[in-house]
Amino acid sequence: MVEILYFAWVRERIGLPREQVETNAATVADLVEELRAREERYAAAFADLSALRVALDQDLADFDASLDGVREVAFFPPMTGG
Amino acid sequence: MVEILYFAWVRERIGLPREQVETNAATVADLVEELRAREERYAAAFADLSALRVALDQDLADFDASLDGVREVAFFPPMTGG
Amino acid sequence: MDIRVQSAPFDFGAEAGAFATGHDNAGAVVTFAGIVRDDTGSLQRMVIEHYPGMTERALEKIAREATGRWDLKDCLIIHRHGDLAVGEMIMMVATAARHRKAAFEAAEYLMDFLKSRAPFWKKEITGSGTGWVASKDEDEAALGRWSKE
Amino acid sequence: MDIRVQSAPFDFGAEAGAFATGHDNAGAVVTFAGIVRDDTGSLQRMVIEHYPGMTERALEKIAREATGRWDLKDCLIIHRHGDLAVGEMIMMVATAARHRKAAFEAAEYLMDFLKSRAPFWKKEITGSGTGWVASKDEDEAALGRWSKE
Repeated sequence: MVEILYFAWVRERIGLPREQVETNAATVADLVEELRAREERYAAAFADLSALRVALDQDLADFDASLDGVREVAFFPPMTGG
Repeated sequence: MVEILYFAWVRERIGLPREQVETNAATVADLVEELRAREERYAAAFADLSALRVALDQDLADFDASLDGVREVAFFPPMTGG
Repeated sequence: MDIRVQSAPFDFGAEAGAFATGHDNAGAVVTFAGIVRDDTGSLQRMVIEHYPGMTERALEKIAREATGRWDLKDCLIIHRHGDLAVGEMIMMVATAARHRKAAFEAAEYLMDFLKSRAPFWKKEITGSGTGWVASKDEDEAALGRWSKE
Repeated sequence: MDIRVQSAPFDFGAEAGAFATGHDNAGAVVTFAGIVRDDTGSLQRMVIEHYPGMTERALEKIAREATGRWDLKDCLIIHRHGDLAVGEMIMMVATAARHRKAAFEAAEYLMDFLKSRAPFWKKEITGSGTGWVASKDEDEAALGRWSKE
């Protein structure tokens, strides 16, 4: 079970700020595949991974990173603070 | 007749903040030669021109600059503001 | 080192003034302030979303790295989230070092990393609609300066 | 554009705060403050000599060049002369621009030229004597950055 968080337009496109997901995905990319297969809004949000960033337990990570032991996965667009 | 100003250690070494000088010097370098010939304290102050800067009428200039029309000549060490 | 993430406004002048005093060995203080700018004359307000928890972690990491790299005497980051009007301060950073080069470089480093590595997202609300501010390639490219040295 | 050369102290926080407000199209404000630093623990005070008249001319020229080169919305230079105690502010600059890169670069440009082209000289009074601060080769070298671009 992982907690998935969505921010900015990813949150708006999926329509949820967060959700708990039962998954056996080994990597972030595997998890993305599972989410894409769920519904059109997920497929739309995850259509272009180059426009997305991912954090695992609040640290930036790559899409091929392992989910082993991870409790919190966050998907969001490139940051625009400052 | 030009007004000559001295700042920082040049002022201290010569012992004057400013003086009026009657000169026919064509360039700053010529004026420096005249000053050096005056007294030991001038010779000491102008011993090493690479340690000095000159301004003509309040604009930085080179030692080979002409004194034609110049009313105010200032000698000082490299600046250390900021 | 002081990191603050808050929705409330802050007083840039008071923060800058307080930061600049009391560091006897810091000869140089640099501050940066980011302000909501209206380029088109149609911006009504800005909304800044962030990732509570990760934001503080990311800013602390960036501040720690800058402090070590330039031997800073002190550094400060304040970043707001939520609703902001045009002309309001979005954020500020401040650095104190012995010399100006270190203070300037560290402040630019903080800004470059904060911009692309801290989880904030800006949304613009204009008369004709809303839109997320797009990240700029030049912001990502700016990070390259700090790995080459 | 505001240039002030004065012996009186100034309030850095108040100046920075006032400068940072009221520029609707400036998204970025950078300030620098220079403070009397005591590296050895023996500095009693600092005396800054300047060349009245030329100082203002030189600072105005530097500020005008920076304003044109980076399309600044505003810039401010305050520099003190006379007697200063350890920890007192010697001077400050501030720049306002649309983007942070311009504001940072312009502030560094102002500092680099002010340091080597404005007629100020620092004298340190310590427990064991007095001495004029020597100029640094690196300060003159810093100017090279701005001619290459």
